[in-house]
Amino acid sequence: MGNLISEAFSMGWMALAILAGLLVYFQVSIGDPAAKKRAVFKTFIGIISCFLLFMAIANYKTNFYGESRLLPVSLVMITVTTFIMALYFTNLGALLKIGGMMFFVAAFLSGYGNWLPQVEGGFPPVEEKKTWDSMTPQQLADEGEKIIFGGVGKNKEQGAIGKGQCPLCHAFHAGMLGERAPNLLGLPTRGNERLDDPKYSKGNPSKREYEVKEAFPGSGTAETAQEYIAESHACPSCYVVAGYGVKGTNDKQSPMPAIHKPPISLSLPELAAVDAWMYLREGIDPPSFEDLVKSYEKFIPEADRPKQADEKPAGATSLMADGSEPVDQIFAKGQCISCHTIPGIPGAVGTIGPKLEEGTTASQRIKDPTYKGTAKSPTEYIMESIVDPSAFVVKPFPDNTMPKVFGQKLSAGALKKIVDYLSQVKTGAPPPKI
Amino acid sequence: MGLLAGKRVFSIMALCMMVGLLLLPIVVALPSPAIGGDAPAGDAAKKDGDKVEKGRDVYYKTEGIVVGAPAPKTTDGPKDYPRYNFESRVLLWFANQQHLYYGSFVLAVPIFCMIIEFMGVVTKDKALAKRYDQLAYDFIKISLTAYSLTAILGGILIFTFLTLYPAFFSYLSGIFRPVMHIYALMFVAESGTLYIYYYGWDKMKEGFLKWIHLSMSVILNVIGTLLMFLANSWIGFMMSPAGVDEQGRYLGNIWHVIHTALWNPLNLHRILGNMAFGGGVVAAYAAYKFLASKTDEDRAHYDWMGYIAMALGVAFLIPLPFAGYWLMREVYAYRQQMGITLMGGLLAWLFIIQATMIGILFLSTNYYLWQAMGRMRGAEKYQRYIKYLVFILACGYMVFITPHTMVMTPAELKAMGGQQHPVLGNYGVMSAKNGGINVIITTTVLSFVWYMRGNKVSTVSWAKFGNIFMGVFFACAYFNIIFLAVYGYYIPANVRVGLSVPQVATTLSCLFFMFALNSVMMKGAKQMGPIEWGKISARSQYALIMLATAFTWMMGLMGYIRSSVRLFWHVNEIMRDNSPWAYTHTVGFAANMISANVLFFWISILFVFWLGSLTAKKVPVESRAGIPGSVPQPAASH
Amino acid sequence: MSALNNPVVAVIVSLIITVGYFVFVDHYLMDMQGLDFWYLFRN
Amino acid sequence: MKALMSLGALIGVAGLLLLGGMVFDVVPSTTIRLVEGYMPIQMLLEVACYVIGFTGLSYIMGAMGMAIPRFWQGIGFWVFLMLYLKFRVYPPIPFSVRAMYGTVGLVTVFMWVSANEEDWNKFKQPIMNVLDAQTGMKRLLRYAYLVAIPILVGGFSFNAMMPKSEEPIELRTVHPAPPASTKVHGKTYTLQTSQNPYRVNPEGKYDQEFSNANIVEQGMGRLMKPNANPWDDKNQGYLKYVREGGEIFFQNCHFCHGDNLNGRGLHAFAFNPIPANFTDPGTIAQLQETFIFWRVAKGGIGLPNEGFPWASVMPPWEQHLTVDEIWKVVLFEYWHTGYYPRTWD
Repeated sequence: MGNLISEAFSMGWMALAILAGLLVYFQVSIGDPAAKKRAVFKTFIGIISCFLLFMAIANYKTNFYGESRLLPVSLVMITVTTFIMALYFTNLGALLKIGGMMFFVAAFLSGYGNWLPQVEGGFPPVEEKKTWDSMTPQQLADEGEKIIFGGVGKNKEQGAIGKGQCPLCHAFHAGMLGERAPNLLGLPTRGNERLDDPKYSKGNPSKREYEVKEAFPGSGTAETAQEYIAESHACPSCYVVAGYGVKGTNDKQSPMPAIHKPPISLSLPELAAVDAWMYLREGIDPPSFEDLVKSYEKFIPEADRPKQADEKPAGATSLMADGSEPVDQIFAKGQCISCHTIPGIPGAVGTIGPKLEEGTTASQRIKDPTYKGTAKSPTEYIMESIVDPSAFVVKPFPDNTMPKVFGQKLSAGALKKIVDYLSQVKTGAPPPKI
Repeated sequence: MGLLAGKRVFSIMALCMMVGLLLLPIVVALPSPAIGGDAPAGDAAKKDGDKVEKGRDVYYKTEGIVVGAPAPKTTDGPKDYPRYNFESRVLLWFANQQHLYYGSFVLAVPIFCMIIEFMGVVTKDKALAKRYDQLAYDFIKISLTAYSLTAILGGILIFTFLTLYPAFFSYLSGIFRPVMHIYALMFVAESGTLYIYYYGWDKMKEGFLKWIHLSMSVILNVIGTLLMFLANSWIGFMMSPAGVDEQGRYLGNIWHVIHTALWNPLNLHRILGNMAFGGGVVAAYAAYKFLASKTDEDRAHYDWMGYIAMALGVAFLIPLPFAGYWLMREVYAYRQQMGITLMGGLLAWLFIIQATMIGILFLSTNYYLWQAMGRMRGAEKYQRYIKYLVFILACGYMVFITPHTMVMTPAELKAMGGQQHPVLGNYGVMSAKNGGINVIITTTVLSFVWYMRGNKVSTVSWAKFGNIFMGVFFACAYFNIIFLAVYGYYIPANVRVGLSVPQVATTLSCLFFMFALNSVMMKGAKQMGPIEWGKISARSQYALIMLATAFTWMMGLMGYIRSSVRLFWHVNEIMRDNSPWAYTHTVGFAANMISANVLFFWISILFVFWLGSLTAKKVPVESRAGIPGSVPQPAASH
Repeated sequence: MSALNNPVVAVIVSLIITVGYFVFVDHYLMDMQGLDFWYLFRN
Repeated sequence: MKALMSLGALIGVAGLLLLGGMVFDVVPSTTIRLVEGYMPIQMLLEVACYVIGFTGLSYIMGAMGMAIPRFWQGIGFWVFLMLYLKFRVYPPIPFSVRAMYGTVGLVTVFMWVSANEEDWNKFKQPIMNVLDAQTGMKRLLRYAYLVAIPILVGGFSFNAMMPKSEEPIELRTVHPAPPASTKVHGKTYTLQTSQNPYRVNPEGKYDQEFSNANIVEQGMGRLMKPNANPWDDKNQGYLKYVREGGEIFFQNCHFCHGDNLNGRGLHAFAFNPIPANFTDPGTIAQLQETFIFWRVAKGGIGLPNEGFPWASVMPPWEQHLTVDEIWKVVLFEYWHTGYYPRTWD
């Protein structure tokens, strides 16, 4: 209380002094005793209320941030003051009373707000910056899940896919379809079995019968399970699991692209994150981040390593291709080339799906008696085949092999380019220009 | 004749010019997105195909070419958050709130003017028409001073933004560049129209010119409403961004940026809120004049004015909870997390205050109506039953404000055996609260019906049946509301929400059918005595002031809630608030701040009223206005 | 018109109208949201 | 009219006598019981009865020429309301809510006595009489007030300012907003999209409609569809999981949460606050299943900031139970109480 009074004095001494001066002035100047008495009395009331006002302000000033529940008291003080003043200053009576009423309402509500429990919202969680090396294994694994599936906790969602595009071919859960590539469940433990496979020819890459012997000359073979995983990412054709090779190559060549190269271009830390998720989701502690990265450094030469993704804004789009690329890149980015043979497209020699010569075959298939789709023209048929692959399945290929996500993952422009191109590919004719 | 024709031509020209002014911003704006958005992108595409980056809209999920910079990642420090030795957020809060108060006041008052002027034009009673016209003129006079204050406060707000939150503001203005220019141009159009409207009042008094004048007010309001919509798009964007990609890069579609998930609910809620607020402020003005007036004539005039303003305000207050309900639903649909934070989480206590405020508003309205029955003879027959209405209101109110989480001492907690009270716990959930508020609103409707038939006795042949029918209808409505509220306890929570719709329908049926039926019954009714304007008690005027203050307070509160639900985001999930004030204040601090805002607003608006009374003194056209001796001197009193 | 001025008749008629009205409105609006009066008892 | 009012008076007298008798134990305090399940409406109806009773009483007293002054009527009613809230409702109403109701009561009494000019004057009359002090008695009274009121005010403010050693007030948000996702046993669960893997139909698919159909009566719970006995060993699917959840519940949870799941277990009253009562419609009935999963897994120490002061001894069960076990317990809790988990669409 004492410091409030002194604070009020220090703030309001000028106003108080003026009022006191007025008091003296009235005392001296007014002749009529009745008028003099009235004037002096009014000024006196004025001084008191002025002082109360400054006390209230002082209270606000000192307690603005405090927990003090006394704040409303100062408002009530103002209210009482105004009503008392209204009794004496009849000219301003209405204004004062209204002001007092408003003060009262505000004071009541303010007091009510202060009376209720006070909960302060905490500071926000620290913004995550991708400082890979300081992440806990769990955080690293979350990043990995984002890369594979596009988001934390999305690994069971049908069609969830991240920039790694892994679920296009690989299955991740028990019992799920994996015809184009091995199911990756149990990979961390399976790595060692693979190393023991004579076909892998551990330590002696030159004896391998695959199309590519080494990730790069002098890289050697994997020594640990983790290195096996790293090698598989960096050099898919260095070892092909039986039955998953490109058809017709007798499992000598893998349809999988090198993940560190375009179009997927995962950086080393990102690859490490993907691996961390693979370990952690099975309850196995992953190797340290440094070890993970080291395993990749063994198989990816310095020059081939993609630069950190942070340079260009990551995750700007969840699309594989937006249609601004030339058509061969669209085929590459959409991973069509892994499964299909497309005349005129470099690298498109896959045999998991039919050869795409839609200029000739599309119209035949529409006439096929088993065709149940809605397409009327070849272009419609091609579009339907991309967006809804199960509408018509070319014999003898199995159904449900081609992902059904391309309708969402390719922009309209990209789809159009694909359709345009494919409708010009005719059997026996030279491929159209890109 | 020639003079009149000339006037006519002139006035039509003025009207055309105003329409032109209204259209000007749109015409100017049309090419601007094209220039600002597509053209450079197209050029870039030609030059280098690889440089064109595409982004995905965070809300509409469409593709777009990136044309804006990403949202800046701010860091605490003088670069992004320059500041005084004080919380910048609080300063901004203050500037924003004051601007909003004045803004909504000057938007609402022309709408009242329009309605009242229209009523004046269509009323057959000459004296009444003149009174309406004078009232509308009084209103617009008040809003004229407030208008310039709004502009000044807007300027202060922009400067506050620029100086205290430069990074954020430059990002926002980068995205809304064309909108901000349209906004500025619209503001010019608005002031032009307002000045012609105000200064042309006397010139355009009669016949055809009056209609021109009236249509001018329509244009004025269209511009004003569009202005508000544009301003709403900014806060809508901050709460539920759209038209940008995940990093906040603008994708070239300005309509997406404006038309965010919460834009339309916000628009509706704000229009209704502004109207109710405007009604409250004018009613408070009338109350002040009433209390200050010395003659019976003045008292009668301001009594009447207060009544009209209150009726208009309450007419918009009644649908307001439903508009709020829509907004809440959209918030839940947009982000469930946001909805839970609002209703059940961090901000839940603020909603308890809000419930209290809504109750206060309806209670004061009812109280005013009961008091108003005192100025008409013949209303005594209803006054006896007021106590039952009080009781029903109080029951509804108590249920409505019962908190879900109760504050209690540990001893009480033990005695209760858990957080949930077996009786009151049931009042704390939505089902009961919906019942409570609908009972309150229905009772308000009942009070209104009583007021309207206070001094009249129906003379239609089916009067008896009509009375009984109304009684039965209200009884059934109460029963239906309470039944649905109780029924809600027996069905699962997610389905229960659906029950609020029939409850609301019941309340609205009461509102519309009973008002309609009542006015049919009261057509040509026998008058027991005249309404003695000015014979109302002083207490009623305090009820009006209460209404106005409470409404101002509630506006501040709801604005705070809406703003703080973003928690630590400048733009929700796009741009983080990295200033040291990224936490949410306590309820008490917010309440103090709102009180300070409210009091500042009222002190300043009283000053505006005083300025208005100064001009009234100078212009002796309608000498009834300025009352000598009652001119307040706020400068001396505060 | 005398029937209408009989309070008992008036009460009965208005009861029928209002109860019918509210039941109709409730039923319609609840039906829109997959609800009805018998939600509780239906299985 | 007179008959009606007499009836009202009768109700009023009877009600007052009964209430007084019950409070002072003259008649058994269970004469009129607040029946669980109907209490909220029952309480409102009771108060309504008293209002009717008082109206009738005041009318009859007026007719007999012993009218109670409006002033005392108003004050009397308010006092009655406060006493009613304090003594009639059991368990006692917390002081905060009584304060709110008291304030509302005061306001409404004011609205009632000042609703019209005549009433207001009647109400003011005693106050004015004392202030005017025409008689010697009144003058004496005025002096008494002059002394008493400042002393009272002083006493109140002293009482308010005096430092007291009270238990701090419990303020906690019982259901704080959950996080977006939670990590249990190294797996991340997004609360909005996760599903209980055991809430399945015979085909093994997640199906809430199916499991809801196994619960016949809401709120009262525990009534089963014919042939839906989870304790039957031969059960498969949903009911089997319910049984397994029950086993886990009775091995781990029922010590605190009680064998009726009403929060009154063996150890319950050693804690403050006592454990959550799942049969209450305000707990699991209005929460999502994933919310419960989160709370069970993380326990009291996992409460977010707004759950301050984190007054919960609930252990983080992820340290003792597997994820599957937690899901099964949650399943059991819903089945046993007869509630459905909340969904948002």
